[in-house]
Amino acid sequence: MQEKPSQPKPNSEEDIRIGVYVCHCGLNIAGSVNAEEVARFAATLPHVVVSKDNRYICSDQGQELIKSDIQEHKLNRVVVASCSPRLHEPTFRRACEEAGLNKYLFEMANIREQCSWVHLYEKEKATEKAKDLVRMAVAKAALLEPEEESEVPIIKKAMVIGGGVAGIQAALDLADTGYQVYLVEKEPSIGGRMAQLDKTFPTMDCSICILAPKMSDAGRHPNIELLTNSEVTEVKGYIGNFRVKVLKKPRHVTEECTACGDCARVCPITTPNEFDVGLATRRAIYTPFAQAVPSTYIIDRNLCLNKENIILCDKCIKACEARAIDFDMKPETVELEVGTIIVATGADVYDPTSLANYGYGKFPNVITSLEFERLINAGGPSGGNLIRPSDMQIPDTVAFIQCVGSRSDKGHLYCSNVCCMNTIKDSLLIKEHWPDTKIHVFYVDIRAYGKGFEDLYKRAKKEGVIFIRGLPSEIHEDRKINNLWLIGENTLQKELYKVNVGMVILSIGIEPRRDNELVQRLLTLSRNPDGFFMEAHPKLRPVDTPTGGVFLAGCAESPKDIKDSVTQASAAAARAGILMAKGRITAEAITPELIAENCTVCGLCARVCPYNAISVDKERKKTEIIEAACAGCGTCGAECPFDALIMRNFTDEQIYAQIDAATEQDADKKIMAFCCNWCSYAGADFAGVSRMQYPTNVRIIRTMCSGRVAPKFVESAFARGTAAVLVSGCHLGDCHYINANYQTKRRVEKLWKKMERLGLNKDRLQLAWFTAAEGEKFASKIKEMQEIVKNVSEEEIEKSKALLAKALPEKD
Amino acid sequence: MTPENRAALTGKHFMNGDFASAEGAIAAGCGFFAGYPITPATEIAERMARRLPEVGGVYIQMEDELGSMAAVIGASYAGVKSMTATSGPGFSLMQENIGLAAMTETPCVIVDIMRGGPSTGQPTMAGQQDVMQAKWGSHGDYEIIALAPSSVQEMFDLTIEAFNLSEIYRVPVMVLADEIVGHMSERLVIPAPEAINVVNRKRPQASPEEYFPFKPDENLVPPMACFGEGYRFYATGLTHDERGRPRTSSAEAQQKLVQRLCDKIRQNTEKIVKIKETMLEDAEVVVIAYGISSRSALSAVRKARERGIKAGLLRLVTLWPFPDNHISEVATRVRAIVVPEMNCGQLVREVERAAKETPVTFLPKLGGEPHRPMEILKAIRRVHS
Amino acid sequence: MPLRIWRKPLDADKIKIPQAEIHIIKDRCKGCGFCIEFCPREVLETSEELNVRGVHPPKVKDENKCTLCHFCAAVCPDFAIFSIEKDCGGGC
Amino acid sequence: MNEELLHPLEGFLREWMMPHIWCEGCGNGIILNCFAKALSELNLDPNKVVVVSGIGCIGRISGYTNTDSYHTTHGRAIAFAIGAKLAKPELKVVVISGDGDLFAIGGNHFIHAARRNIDIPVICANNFNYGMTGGQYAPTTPLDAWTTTTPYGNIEHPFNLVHLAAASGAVYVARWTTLHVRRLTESIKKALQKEGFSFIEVISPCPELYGRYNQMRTSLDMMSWFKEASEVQHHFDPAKAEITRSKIVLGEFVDIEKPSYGRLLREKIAQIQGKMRGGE
Repeated sequence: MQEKPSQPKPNSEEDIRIGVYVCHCGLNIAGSVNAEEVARFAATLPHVVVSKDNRYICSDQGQELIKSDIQEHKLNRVVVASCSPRLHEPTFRRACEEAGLNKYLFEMANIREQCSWVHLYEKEKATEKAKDLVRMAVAKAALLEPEEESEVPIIKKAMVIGGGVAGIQAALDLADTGYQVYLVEKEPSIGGRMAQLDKTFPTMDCSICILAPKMSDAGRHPNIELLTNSEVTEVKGYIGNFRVKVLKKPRHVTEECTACGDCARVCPITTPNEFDVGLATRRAIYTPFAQAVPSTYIIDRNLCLNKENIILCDKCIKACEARAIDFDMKPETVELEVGTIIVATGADVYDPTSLANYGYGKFPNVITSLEFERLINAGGPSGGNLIRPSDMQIPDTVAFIQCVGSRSDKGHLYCSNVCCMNTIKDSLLIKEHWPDTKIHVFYVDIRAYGKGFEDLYKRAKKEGVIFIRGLPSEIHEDRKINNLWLIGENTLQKELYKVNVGMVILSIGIEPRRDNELVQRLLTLSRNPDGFFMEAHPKLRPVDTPTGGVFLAGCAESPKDIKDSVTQASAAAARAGILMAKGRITAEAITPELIAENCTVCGLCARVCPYNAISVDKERKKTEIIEAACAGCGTCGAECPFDALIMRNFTDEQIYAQIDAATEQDADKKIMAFCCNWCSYAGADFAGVSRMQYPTNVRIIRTMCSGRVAPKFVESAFARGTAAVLVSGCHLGDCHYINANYQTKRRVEKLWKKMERLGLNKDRLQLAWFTAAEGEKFASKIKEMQEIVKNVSEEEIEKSKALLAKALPEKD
Repeated sequence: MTPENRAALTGKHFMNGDFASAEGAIAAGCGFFAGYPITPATEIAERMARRLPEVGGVYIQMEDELGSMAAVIGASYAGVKSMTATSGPGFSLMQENIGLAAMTETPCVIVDIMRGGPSTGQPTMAGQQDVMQAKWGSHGDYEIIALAPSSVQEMFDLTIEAFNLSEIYRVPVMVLADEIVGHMSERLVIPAPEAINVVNRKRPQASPEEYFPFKPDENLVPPMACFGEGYRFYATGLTHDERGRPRTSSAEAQQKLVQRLCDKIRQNTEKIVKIKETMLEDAEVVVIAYGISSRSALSAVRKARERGIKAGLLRLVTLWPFPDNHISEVATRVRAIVVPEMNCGQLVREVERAAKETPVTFLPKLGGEPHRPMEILKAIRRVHS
Repeated sequence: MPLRIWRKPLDADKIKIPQAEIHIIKDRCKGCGFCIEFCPREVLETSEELNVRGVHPPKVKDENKCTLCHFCAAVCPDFAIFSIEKDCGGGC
Repeated sequence: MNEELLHPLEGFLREWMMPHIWCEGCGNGIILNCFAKALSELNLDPNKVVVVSGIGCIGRISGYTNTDSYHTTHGRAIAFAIGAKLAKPELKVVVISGDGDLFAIGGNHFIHAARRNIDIPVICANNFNYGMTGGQYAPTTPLDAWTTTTPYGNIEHPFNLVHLAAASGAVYVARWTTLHVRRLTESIKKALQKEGFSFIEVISPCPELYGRYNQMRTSLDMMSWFKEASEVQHHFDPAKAEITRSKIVLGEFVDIEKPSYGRLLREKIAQIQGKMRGGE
């Protein structure tokens, strides 16, 4: 597997030569941290031969500086104190490599997100903390070893989950590039939400007219396999090598179907058609809409009279000349092997029923903007006539109400992005068909931010659409004629209004799909508090997810219009394409190294490994690590009682060194925080990005997963006199290593018991779960722990030092 | 499926009795043979297997004689003259559906080449032991017709006769030949087809609506419709009325049906029966014989006449129905009757019954050899003195 | 699609589902109850009356629910029930 | 509701034989119903259809179909049908009989007819016992089941009829229950049009006898057994399709093409007669 690195390992301390570079990041760091002072301090640390501060060390000349120093001063370790390693570690690692230094000999101190930005007003303390962080980094750096990365081949096939416009676009792009694509769609047809729309803004072209060709392209493309009426049920493996199970639910109609519709004509069972939001009827055997792809009909077995295997009604069978009806079709699970996955699962729309004051579901003439799309559509249930459900008459006055379910504690707090322009588009459509219609638009703000949006807005105003700022507080119905009274305050004129209209259109927002949680679990993604999927980095990796090889497109990531969805889809396809084009991926050298002579083949490691990446053969007394399957969480290393597993780049020694460094000065005032790379460390970064202030006495040690945190680390932190320890990871169930954080939970609970037994205050050890978005939660957790720290007595500290001394690694 | 004349043989031939019977069947218009190989009847099956396809007929070798007889009935109901051929053991198995054929009044011919029984007995030796089984073999009351050929020529002629009778009376007709007649070869003259009298079953005159498949004409025989002719009739082995409706618990229906099944033969006995008389006019002693035995009897009678004894021969061509009246009449004219049979005494009982006071001497013969003329002559002289 | 579907479809009145006319030949019925048990729409129920055989033949509970699938006719061992399309001259 | 109106299948029934003799809830009536339906849907000329049956309850069916029909002796239905079919190939000769008749006393005819691939559809009503004689055990009676002649439970292993038919050479083999009437009707239509020997096993309730002795007192009990236990699996290995209380595999087990006896016979005869004409 792992041939020894070409570069000679520094074998004794003398050889270690560390260069430290402290970044100002303009004023981002220098604003609250005295970078020069930190650099001067670093120079005093062991093994440090060069220490410099620099305005922008990530800039080209900054990197050049590092490179030339490596040459000139024969540096064999580099430490950069700047932003989060989640942002720039790759940049500097590359620089090192270019200078001939193995990239695993580089270490970072995060003095921006986790220092300067969160301690904006405490310059001294922030500077002290920065020094500590550098001290920790240098201590770890001294123990870094060069590593070789192993390469894993990438399967040159992709899966796109979701067949809306984003999914279709992503699939087409990948297929045209020449990759085999599986396009998995839950519904019987691809097309998604866009298929329901009449026109698209700002260009006002016909939605289905531009979508249908793409749909049939996807249906016909030799490189695309459509799996409609199908759901992903299991995803195993890792970037480049996913093994996916997809459940194909039976259509009960075979490909022989000619879509002639004879079956539907004779089917005696009718139900409201989902596609027309219930405004039209479909049968138990049906096709969702005229342009559906595949065009094959489908039988809704929940409605069909035929249950089990007994055919009670055979009308469709008899009507079908192609003999395409097959009630014996069974669900089948297909297994796919793909290298990359694009999540384009889309979004739901907000159901306004809960907003009682608008009377949706009570007043027939209050409709949603989605129902409007079907009514105004020439192919829709009313043949394109905007009719009032109450009397089928075309109203002479209508009102649009904006932000229904958006930007409000009733519904969702976020803006749904598309509703403003959609309403403007709708109002123009009405004007186009029935110019005399009086149109009111009640809004909070009009957000016409995109290309051509403002023009459309202006046009609407010119056409006489009346825009009134301030949403109605309530709607009353005129029982006789089912007209509607809108009552509210015009917040510009500061006056109350009472408007009578024939029809109200609720401009409903976009919300995350209900099944996002399932998708999240399947692919170990993370979601923001609103419930949309999180990008790996909001700026620099906007379509990547924290899970390698998985990308995002469309409304699954956040509400967006068609153009943005398509743009993002192409981006995701490109990102996936890049991976597959390479054909191989280098696995980070963070997998464990087995020290055979220490291993007793006890099998504990295998038991906790979430990936079954360790095989233990008790007969042949052999433990083996399957590198390709290992994701490097380190849970095994934490579990091994015999130090038989060395977690590369996160070794026990390195972590002990960080602990020692952090606790060198007034440990009894400090919080030692172990953060997992994906959620809690990212959460801490997010706190920094959002400038959330919290006490300066926390010292964060990053591990890939909280599962890496061995109890002995916590104990030695206490043995070193630390006041409080925080162990944190992703929320249970969201672990990026499937379920490794359950081991964390188990271990911490064990530690609490032990502390109780020893008569120590167990509150000093805290366990917390953060998502990458919960910066707020992280900050307040630290504040909360600050109280604990205050109350920890001298004796308590001493007691724990004494009782846990044996936890300290014996120094030779 | 009537045979194409081209395929029917004519003229003089030298062949064995089994083959002759097969040729007779074809000449009579038989289009279907179902059977199961058994000695000494096998040659009939072999001949039919070769000849039927030539005349567009069907030969099928069934899995057993039960099936053979059932198939023969099926073919007959489909409108094709059909037959089977067998010997004792197979004849026993056929009895089940001979009963069905009788009950559903099915025209069909069963050639039984008699061998020595009981059971497997003497497959290759002659016997006349199925005479009573032919009459009483199946359960219940019914009548059949049985003919007893004594020469190769008769194997041909009587097989035709058998088909004609079965068609006329809608009844299974048996050709009871013995192994010797079946296996011996002699001269056979086959007339031109047009010279051969072939009779076909009576067809219904009634419309399908009024047609009752078991409603007899004045001769007690119902006209017969066949499958596929639009009559959509129903036939069952259960006791049934004239329409065919099962009447399983009606005494009246059973009485009416079963009585008629018997009467349609009994009341036509005179029409059916064939007898050959030789030197009977002034005879004081008469030998009554059938099959191969009648040929020994003939030379015995001649020898007796040489010795000045007025002997005569009465050869039964028809065994069933039994010619009671004729035998009684002859009995009144003679002093004694001699009956040679290749069994322990079967038909002799019928003779005794008909002969009343006239003494009847029975000459049994077992073991497969026919009577020698001298044995019969001895008996003649004994009863004459 | 999460939008609650609550309206009567606009075309609800235009959709023509053939109306059924169910015929029961009471005296043929032997009362096995197959037609009642296996009707997918629970159109039938046992009647109170006794037929010539002394069994309770089925009777129609709700003819409007019948979709004319004819399963009752197909599963009846006694040819005692069947349904035909009601001729209502577009009246129903 | 006017009752004058005739049942749509009335024309396929021999009106003067109705009503049939079968018990309440007996599956035979359903089989008759499906057969009549199949005839009407195929609109075959009823004058060219011959229904042949053997002995037993279902044996009476030939009395009820408004076609030429013949009710044979115990077990001989197939043999009789062979005679009729070979004598008049243009007829559609169908055998409808019971499991005892076809597979005990008539078993020999069945396997040989299948082997010969005679052009005859055989529809077997399998009610797991001898109904007509009062519920004695049959070659299909499940192990341990109770009948009047297995008062201590059956110690004989039953036939798996579809396996037997397939092994004997049938070109079409299907199994349904009297609850699966649509599929049964379709199968009958298929069998009627199929060249060669086709076999359809119909699992049929006998509540009066088999059901009564085996904890299924009513026909509904038996039908719900069929409903619960049945699963449709076409082209399933017939060898593995034994019927158990918990599982009855239904479907089309065999559907292959093979020259039939009738075709080979006609070819042979044509060939021989051709030679003879040539001979002149």
